[in-house]
Amino acid sequence: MAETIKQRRRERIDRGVKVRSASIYALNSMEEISYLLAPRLLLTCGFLFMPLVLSPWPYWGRVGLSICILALLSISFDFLANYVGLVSLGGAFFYGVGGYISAILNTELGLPPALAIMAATILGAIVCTVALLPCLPLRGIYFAIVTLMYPLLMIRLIEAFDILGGTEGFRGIDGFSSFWTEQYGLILGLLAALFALRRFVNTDAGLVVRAVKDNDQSVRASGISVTGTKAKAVFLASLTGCFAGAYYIHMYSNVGISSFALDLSIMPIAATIIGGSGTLVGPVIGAAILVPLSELLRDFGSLRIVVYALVLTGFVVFRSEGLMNFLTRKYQQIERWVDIR
Amino acid sequence: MFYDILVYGFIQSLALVLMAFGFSLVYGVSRLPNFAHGAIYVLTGFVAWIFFNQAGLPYFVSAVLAIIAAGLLGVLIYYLILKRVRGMEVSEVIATYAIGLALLEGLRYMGFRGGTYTLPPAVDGVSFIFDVPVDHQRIFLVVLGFTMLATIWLLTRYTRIGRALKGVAQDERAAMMLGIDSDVTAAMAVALGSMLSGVAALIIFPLGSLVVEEGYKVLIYAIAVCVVGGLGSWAGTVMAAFVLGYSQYITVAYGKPHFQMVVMLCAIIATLIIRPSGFFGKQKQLQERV
Amino acid sequence: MMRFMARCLSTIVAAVLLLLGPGPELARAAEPILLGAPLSTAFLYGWDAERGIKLAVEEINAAGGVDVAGSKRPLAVEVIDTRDLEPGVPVDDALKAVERLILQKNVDFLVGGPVRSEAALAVLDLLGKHKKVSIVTTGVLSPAYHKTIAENYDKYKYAFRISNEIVNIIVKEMMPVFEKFRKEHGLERVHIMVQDVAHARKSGEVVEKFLTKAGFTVVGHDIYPTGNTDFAPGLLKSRRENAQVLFIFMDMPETAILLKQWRDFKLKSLPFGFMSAAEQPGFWEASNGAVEYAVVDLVNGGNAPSTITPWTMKFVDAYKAKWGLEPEGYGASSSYMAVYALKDAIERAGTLDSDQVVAALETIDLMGVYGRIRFDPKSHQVIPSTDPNEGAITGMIQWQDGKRVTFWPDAGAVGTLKLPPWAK
Amino acid sequence: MTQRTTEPILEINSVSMHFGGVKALNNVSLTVNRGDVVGIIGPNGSGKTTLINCITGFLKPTLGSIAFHGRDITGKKPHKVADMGINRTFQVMRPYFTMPAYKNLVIPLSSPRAKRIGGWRGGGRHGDRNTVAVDILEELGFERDSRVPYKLAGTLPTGYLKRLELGRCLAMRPELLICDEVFSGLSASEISSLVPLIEKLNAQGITMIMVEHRLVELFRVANRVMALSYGEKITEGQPQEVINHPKVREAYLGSEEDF
Repeated sequence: MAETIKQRRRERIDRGVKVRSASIYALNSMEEISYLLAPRLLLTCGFLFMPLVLSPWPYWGRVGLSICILALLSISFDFLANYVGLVSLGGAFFYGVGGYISAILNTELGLPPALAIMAATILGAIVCTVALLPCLPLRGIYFAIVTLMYPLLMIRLIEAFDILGGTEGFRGIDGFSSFWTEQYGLILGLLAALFALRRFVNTDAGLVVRAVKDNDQSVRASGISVTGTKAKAVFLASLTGCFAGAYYIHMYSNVGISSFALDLSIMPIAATIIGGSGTLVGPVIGAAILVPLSELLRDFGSLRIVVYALVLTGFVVFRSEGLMNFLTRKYQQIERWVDIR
Repeated sequence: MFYDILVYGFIQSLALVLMAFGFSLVYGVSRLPNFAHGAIYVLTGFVAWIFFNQAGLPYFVSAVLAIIAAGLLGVLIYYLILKRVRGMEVSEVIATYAIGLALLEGLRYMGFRGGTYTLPPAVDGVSFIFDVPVDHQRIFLVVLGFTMLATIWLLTRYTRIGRALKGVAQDERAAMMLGIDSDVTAAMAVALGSMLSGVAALIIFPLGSLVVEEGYKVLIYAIAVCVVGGLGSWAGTVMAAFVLGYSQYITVAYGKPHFQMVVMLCAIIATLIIRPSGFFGKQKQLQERV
Repeated sequence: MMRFMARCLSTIVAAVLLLLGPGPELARAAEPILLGAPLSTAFLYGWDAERGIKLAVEEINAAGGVDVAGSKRPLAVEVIDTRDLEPGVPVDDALKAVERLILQKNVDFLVGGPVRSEAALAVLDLLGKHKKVSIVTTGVLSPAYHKTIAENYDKYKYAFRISNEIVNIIVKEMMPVFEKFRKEHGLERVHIMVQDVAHARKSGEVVEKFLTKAGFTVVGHDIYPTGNTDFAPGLLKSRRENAQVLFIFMDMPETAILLKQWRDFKLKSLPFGFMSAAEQPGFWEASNGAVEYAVVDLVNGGNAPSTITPWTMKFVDAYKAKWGLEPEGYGASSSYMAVYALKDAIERAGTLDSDQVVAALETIDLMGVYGRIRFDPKSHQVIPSTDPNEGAITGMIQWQDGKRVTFWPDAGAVGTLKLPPWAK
Repeated sequence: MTQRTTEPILEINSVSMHFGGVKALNNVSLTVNRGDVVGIIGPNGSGKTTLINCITGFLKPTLGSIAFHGRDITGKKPHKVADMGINRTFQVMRPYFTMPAYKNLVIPLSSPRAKRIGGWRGGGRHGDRNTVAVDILEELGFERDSRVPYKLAGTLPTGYLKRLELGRCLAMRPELLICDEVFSGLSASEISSLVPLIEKLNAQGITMIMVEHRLVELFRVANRVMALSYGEKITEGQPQEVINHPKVREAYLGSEEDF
């Protein structure tokens, strides 16, 4: 016979501890409990201790907050894109709407920041959901294009009709009472949003949302309104996005048309793709990488954007699973090469 | 006022045809949304500027070289990026948009900024049409716009390459069975689209000056024209360009200059909501919207 | 796979190290006084200000530095790109840039921008919060700036502006030039074209009000969004209405396109106003001479050769010697002067303490490149005048045969006003 | 068999559906009574699936009207129609490929209808739905103790997917169940295990419309049959009458080996 070509394939097998901890008996052993809890604790504690660690370096404290803001926007993008199947290129829309509403509530009605942020989160989410309602039947690239245009149109409308403070926006918005309130308000908001959404996607209602992405015809045939389901999902995503926008404007005491800027739509996508799509935690990791990187590059002007655009392209094309999926695989599975006979 | 709008609306419409046709061609042939379109447009302008001013080549030669460079860039973008994500529409959009962003901001980083870079017009002088002053570069634009449309029409009708492109556009799977390599045609489409946007840049830039921001604007204009005309429909692209070109001029004449962009953005959103297949495209409604 | 992970890990470690690197700094005795310059460096107003600042710093250091209560300390500059003049770029970026200068680079004073009025106004809160003295030198023409300072003096007293502001420019400087046009050449019909940003819109309104009051006819008033590239509709309108002066107020590079279209159409009108693109000496070549006859306001004297004070030509020559070309436009002379003003204030205060430097700046009286530099103690606005012995004066140039000719005010004039031959 | 009634549950009144110039359905009428099992037969392209799409709201008929329990449902949204109790399977199976089989049923079990009516053994309550889903699957022949109900739907063979489609409808507690070619693509043994299931469902009081090519199996369960050809209704009646109708023979001649 001709010489056999030696072929190998890669085999992936779940780690024992992963299999054991998947069942209820996990609670019997310290090893399994820590296997399950360690990553979660690492993330939570990491964020909770961040302000304490960074407090001697006020600038990096601010960068920490920027990470949280971007993480919120990215979670919102990831949820819509990978759980509902709506790829929104207009994350800035949520952000800007939240920001403007909070600014108006604070400067015109005199609501204190905490209250204004909460009200703006909810009101903003309602506004965003209503605004996006007519686009919800669109799919794929069509939805992507239409959402890309929303924030751009907002900028142009504000300019053209000189509404909402025109190009200047609103100034003199109240800030937070202290460094710690500012830090922990946002961090707790981020953790709440993250764990709430992770929980939601595993409930039955979350299952319906994911089913829409998988196969919307069957959802329809099951007597569930697809548009209604999508609207609910958009509401949840815009809650997250509006919160980020509302919080941010109180950090810097001003809001303007730049709250709808394109950067704010693109950065979350980059963070999500780098961090790992469809994981909700991945975007947070992506944000924690992208923001410091972008700050280190700030001295180089627009090179910063070149770098993140190239990193984004690289990840989309060559490593589309992102870091989180990669790490999860490493954590849960062992890999080995097997000869094929 | 009436003649102003008539003449300049016409010119604007053809400028839109030029800006959008490359985008439309690529999408029409290979269903690839090339969001780096605007960046290629701007880049061609700067490349021509470098050949002309730094390398000291004659303007015509620089222009031809720049257009070829645009074509090569298109091929490169296809083989390095688009080929690997083909079929995943959203990845295509994100990857090409990011590359465009990198190109544009890279140009800015390299120091190509401000209004100090200009390309010389191919023809100088002013004529009066209906007592409206029109510079000859604009007339050139109109002539070239029509020539380009005619060339493309002839190309797709009478040459092998053109027929292959058209075949792939109509039914990719059938074309593949007939032995047409879909990768090669797609790469050619992207290259041709990039060259068309390069041609547009070299005609339109001399009307003003080279600015990086133009890249973002051209992309939105191209998307607007293609969406209103029906993505991938070539005849639709031309008709939509005229509708949008005139509405831009009318709204600006009776309103504010801001409306140039507002009209485009509203057109995109309204079209996608009301009739995602475009107002001049073929009936494909069931595919996009269920 | 492992290699990839190792690479990731090493990147993360490197990032963490970098993150922890710049720690809180200890007392610095003989260390340089650090000036932070938040500028939109991709634009004329940014890079020209940067050159002005660096030139002044170099001169001061060469002369021994700044005398702080007996000890000589040199100056150092930290420039950061704010990107605020780019269309559609977040004001946030400017805010973050300034924040980075203050918190991370630990600069002692801020000189320069942000350039866009909207961004500069947004930064006021940061200055108050961190008690950093800032002298705005370029861009920021909006009257809202010094009014905001005057209204909330305690909160915003750390901010100064050493360049002229728009209402004063129009009322005290542009109106006389309009009168000059009318008296010398009979130009009365004005078409206003401004950019859609705070200071330009405001100036459009103010100019229309004062022109109408003075008996001029305003035949059109267009507002263009930042980044607009097609001015044909507006220009055609002005042609129909037989406009004789195009009043232009724009700080975007696309203004070059406007001038080009004006020239291509051979319009019988004289472009006049504030056009960033047309300030640079290199613009003649870039526009193939399309800019000829345009009348441009350089806001502060000394941004083109003129003879305002003895220091003016000295500055222009020093600039030329260092950077190889004439000062290019708005931002050069004022940024240069701001560094000297700071030096003067620090030396008189004898300390770097913000509140004492503010007090010293409020009482400054310095004969500078473009006249006498004094700040209004309430609004922290440099006091303008048409007489260099009274206050800071402006510079108006007309492009004539490839040169920028200062023709107004008389104190600095080196030439006279001309009309394009086709306009007669 | 069950108590067949003469109480009409679904009335289709001269429905036509045109796509551009093509008449996919032309003036088709049909009445389905409670407890019926109505078969719809016809060669490929005769408009069977189009008719189903019209009934279930996926298409809006060009002309004519459809009434369910006397209420007009013409052009209602698909999910509204499904909510009223008309549930369908798809000819091209559409499970949620990325979910385990039983989770496929949790989705219809979370629908407003299932919540309102209460599912099988109280499936309306949260937390119970997973169990209920497995119960339904067991009834459909997914062995409870095997791992089959927990496998990803994407990995299941066709026979199971067809049952999964049925299960998705059953979870809705349908009044009228429309099966679009549930037998096609199945082996003879698989079909013979499905037939009793359908009889059982009918016995539980579910009215059914079955679109089928497999006439032999269809005639075992159907009590009335309608034949379509080129969008026209040829005839309607007892299975034997229909099969012997000359036009039906003509329409099928050479086109269906099953016959």
